[in-house]
Amino acid sequence: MQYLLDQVISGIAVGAIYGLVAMGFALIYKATGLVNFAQGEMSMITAYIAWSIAGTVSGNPWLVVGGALAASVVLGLAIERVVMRPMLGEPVFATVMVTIGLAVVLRSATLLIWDAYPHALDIGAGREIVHIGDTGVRSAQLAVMATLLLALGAFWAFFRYSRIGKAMRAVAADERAAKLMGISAARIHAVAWTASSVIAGIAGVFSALLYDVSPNMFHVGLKSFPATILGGLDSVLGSGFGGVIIGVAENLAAGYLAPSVKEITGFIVIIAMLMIRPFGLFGEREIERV
Amino acid sequence: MSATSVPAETALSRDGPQAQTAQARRGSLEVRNLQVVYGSAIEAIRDVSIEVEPGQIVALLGSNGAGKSTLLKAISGVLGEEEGKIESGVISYDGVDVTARSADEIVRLGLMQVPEGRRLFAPLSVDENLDMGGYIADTRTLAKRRAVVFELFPRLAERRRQISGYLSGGEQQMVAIGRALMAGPDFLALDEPSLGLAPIVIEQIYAVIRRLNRDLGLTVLLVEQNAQRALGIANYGYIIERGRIVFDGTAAQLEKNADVREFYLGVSGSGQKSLRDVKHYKRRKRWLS
Amino acid sequence: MLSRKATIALLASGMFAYAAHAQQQGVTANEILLGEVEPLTGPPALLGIAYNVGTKVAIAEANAAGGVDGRKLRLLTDDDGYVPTRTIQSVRKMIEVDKIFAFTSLSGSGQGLAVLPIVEKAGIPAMPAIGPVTGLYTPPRKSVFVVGQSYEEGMYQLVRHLATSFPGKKWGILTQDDDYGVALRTGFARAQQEFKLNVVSEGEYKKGQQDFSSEMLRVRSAGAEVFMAGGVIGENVAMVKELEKLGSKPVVGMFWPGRVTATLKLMGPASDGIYAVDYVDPDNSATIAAFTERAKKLVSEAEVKAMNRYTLAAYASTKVLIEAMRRCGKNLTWACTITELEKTKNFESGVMGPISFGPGVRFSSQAVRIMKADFATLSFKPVQ
Amino acid sequence: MRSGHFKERTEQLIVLSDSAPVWAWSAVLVVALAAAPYLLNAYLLSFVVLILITATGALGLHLLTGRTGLISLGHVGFLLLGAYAYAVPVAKYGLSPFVGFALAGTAPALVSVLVGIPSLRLKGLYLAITTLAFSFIIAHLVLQMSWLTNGARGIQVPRPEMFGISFDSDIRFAQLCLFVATITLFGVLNIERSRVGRALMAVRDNDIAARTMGINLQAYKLRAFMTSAFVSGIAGALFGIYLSFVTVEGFPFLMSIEALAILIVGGLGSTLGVVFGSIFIVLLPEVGRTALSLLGENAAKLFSTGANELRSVLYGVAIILFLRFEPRGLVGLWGDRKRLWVNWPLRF
Repeated sequence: MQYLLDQVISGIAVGAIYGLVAMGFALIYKATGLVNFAQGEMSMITAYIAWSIAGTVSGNPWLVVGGALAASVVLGLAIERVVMRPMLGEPVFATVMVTIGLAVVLRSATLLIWDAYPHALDIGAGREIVHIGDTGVRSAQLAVMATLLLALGAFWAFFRYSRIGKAMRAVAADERAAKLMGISAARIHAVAWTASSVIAGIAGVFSALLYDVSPNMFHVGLKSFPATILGGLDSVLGSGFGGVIIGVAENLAAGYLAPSVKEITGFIVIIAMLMIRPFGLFGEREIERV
Repeated sequence: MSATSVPAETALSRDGPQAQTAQARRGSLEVRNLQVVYGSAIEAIRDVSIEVEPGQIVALLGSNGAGKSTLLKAISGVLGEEEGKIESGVISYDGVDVTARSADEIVRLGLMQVPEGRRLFAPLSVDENLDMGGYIADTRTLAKRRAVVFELFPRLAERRRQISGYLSGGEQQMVAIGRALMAGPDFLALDEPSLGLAPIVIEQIYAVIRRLNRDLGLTVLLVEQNAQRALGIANYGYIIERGRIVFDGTAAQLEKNADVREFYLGVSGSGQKSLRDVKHYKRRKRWLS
Repeated sequence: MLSRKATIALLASGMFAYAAHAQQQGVTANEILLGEVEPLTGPPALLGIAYNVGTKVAIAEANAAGGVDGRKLRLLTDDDGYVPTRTIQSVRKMIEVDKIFAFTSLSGSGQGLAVLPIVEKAGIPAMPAIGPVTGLYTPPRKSVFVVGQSYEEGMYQLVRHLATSFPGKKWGILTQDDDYGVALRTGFARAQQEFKLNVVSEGEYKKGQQDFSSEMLRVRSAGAEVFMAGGVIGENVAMVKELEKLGSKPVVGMFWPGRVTATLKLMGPASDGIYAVDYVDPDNSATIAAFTERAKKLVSEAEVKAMNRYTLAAYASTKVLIEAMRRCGKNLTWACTITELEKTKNFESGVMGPISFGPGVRFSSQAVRIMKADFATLSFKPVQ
Repeated sequence: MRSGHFKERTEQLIVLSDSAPVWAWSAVLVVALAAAPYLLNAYLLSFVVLILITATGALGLHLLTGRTGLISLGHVGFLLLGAYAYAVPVAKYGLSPFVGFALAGTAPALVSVLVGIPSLRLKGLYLAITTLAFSFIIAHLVLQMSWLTNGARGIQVPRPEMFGISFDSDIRFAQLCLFVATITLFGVLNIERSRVGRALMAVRDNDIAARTMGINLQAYKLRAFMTSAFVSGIAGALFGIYLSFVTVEGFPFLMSIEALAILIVGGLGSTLGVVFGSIFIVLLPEVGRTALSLLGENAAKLFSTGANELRSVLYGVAIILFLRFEPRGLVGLWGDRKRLWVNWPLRF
């Protein structure tokens, strides 16, 4: 029983990271209709920036977090403005390919600027071991779970109540009609990219706290992708939950079956789910009236 | 219905009644010698000039593919979507050159379009669709305008929380018009509002259009295939064929014209159409352009 | 038409490359061209860059001493990003276009195996030493010489040491799902049989994995008292930190690719007392200190910083090659170099045990040493 | 260059080409490619071989994604299967290469049915994801079934000997690849102008409308999957032989992405584009290498150990810039040139 509990709790902690990255995927998909293949790389870059800041301010957690957030905002805005906006109105395929090119650039730039060694992100917090009953978790694990909950709440309110959130849904539904309403798609895209970059960055920093910064970090993008599909490509909140489900499923598969199954658990879960609901657990079924 | 029209006018205009009376009426549109090309190869519109005066209802008639929707897209600044480009010509709205303006700037100037096929935000509720129409307005104004829209279309008030994609075609058209009104426009361009609707629903929609024009002073540019219906409420009309204006005149003139009667209103002079007549008309059209 | 133009261009350059060549390729009156292919980009750059520095040190040293029979050595380096197709392209290019004299590296183990047929056919001397897997030297290829030790043997020695030091314990092992992992497991299996180990937890993980929570929970719940961490760097770090979190303190053993200072820094105090195995000398030994001092004079500061155990592997392997070339003197040919390499007996590189080849022996099996991590000095110290 | 040429009859539209110059140039190209192995050095030849194999594999994907509109993010799975389906019987059990190639085509084709069946329900990206998932599961199974596949150890693959010809030399192997690539190209062109090909295009452009026109969607989608997998499997086998060593690691996920990149860079939906795209993507890293080496040793020193990463950055930037300025791909660029020629100086 304790074993199961341990597996589930650590699964949720991993899943929370997947969830955050997955929300970033869904956010961009919803606003722009694109799958951003550079999501994991964006997360990695922010983590590296956080590490650089941590090295110069000798581990003041607030400075590091603040700096990383600012960096992720700049990164998101810059990518949207410099790379994505010129592609506005071009075929979706070509635009998705651009994000793949972007991924290559960011990945190599990380190694160009920093190095190939893994490094510990030390912000003077996050590594303490906290005991919940008999289960030991690191404080950063608790923090990432709380952050996911917070992000879920924040995005729920954003889409429901904020004008820009509703406009984002409108753009997702019909971009030209949204234009006719005076909604500037470019602005919505900028908001989506920035928000996505910020949550990816947060996930990156947590991941760095828990597993060090390393040039392998971009894998989190591919790992989180099933979560987005599980939750529904266009469902930001669903993707967040999807991450947790995948995280727990992975841990249970590795814990009870064999560690080697872990890698494909997420994919098996989504194939099974797509057989039942072809548009994701929380995705919106395309409304087609003929 | 007419009893509530006064507050409606107050709420819908962007500057309130004072401004409305103080200034000259807004909502004039002038398109001069417009040429639009798609994909730098296909010419969709050539040398088109139309003029809409404030407070008028102007009908733009034409068959499928004549260039009606292209003209509206050019006016609203959304041509770029399909690789369309204005090669030459000028569009001015209320004396402002809007040829190169972006869609949101044009909306801010008070020109709203109700696109062909409604194009609602299907997964959004009716209320949220209306909110999006008033994207450029502030919250207080939105509440007032929403009341007006619900007054014009009581049905929408009942359905305000429903997902708009699941509404009937008529209701969707109401949402589309209501959504446009939320921006508080002076000028409304409607692209085939009767398309695919039952006659009784068309009747209702047209009643509202007339009311918007008469009671609220909105200028209306009505793009239609349904010529009879459109000329029934229009002051003036243009006929566009293969990207060119081939005929224009007051509604009465248009209705009297033999060719228009024959090809747009389905009334033949002799009662029988002969091939020779068609050829004659085609030649005339070419000559006119 | 593009393809037509490209074809013409290719034709032209192809004929160009067919220009006649005089003596052994890569050797001119005052220069000898060497080449190496290794990952210089992406995460595996960690070992590629360090290896490259080792080769450079060996070459700089030889050049400082007047070169090989008056000829200066020059190194050509190509990045393959650890992708076999690119390794093949690079190796072909170096042989056919750049006309190098010999290879000082053929990238990692899988990449090395992929290019082996090309190298063998060309007959060019090659010294792959990044991933000295068995397939590189069994069966022996005439021109391919491997300095190092197989992962299988290294693992066997490590397990043997731990099995005798900690008899009667329960064992756990987690390895990577690639050829490196298979090799470790094979070595482990041999020791397991020999010492009748009680293995309670086994598993594989996907290369590049970050989170090891479920695996380590498994290891703990199985009650493993000796745990073999079969990762490279990041994976071993994650495993050890996870065990720390779980409050589980088994004896941990790990392998040479992870035997770098960075590992200890990342693991923190939990790294203290971890066992490791390697065939190059320990970090704090006098030989390595001397090597580092020499290297500082020969390569840039950034390159000194990039050094790790792979630098030593490269240095030793390249030094053997240069020595063989030197013995050939004026008559510097592939045939002579291969013969001289074959004659290598107890050559002292200064950073590992003596190196020897022989007729039909293309593998210099280096003695391994068991080491133990010392967190206080961030180094691995030999046991006993 | 011909101008003002219009196709007025169906026969003209579906014939491979009705233009004598096109046939003539194609013949020149084939002769040039056939002669290339004798004229090029092994290094340049290896690019030709790589382009031919890549083009074959990409043509497989093209049938599925370019022609039928079903996006696959997991085509590397078919390549991997093809490579193993060849390597296991030939290298491990000493069977004839003919058996190997036959299996390299049929095994992926059969497995593709398993992937194809879900595709009947899924659309767009959701389908793309199942193919992605599938490629990971295939890789996993190959690693697990080590009794058959040698697991992570991989299989050494010798060059084949068929029709009494040994393909051991680079020249012979290049000819084999040329032969396969040419057959595939003609096959794909032929499928396109057949009933099946037009049906596939109809599925791509509007599957609901296609269904109403009596096209059996499920059957056609499955057929597209199977043909695509078959062709890719053969390419996988060739790639395995080229590598001389088949492992899961030799077929990274990135290859799926690169295959898509080829289609998009070439111009989605165009068969000619696949050929252009393959050449572009295979040679692009080499261009970066040359560009950097032109900058000379100083540049290399300036970036020290980072020079190679810089090249990688340039590779990414080149892709981005290319798509930014020519989103319709190389074929679009080609078409522009042609149109300019035909229409000049009258634009409309």
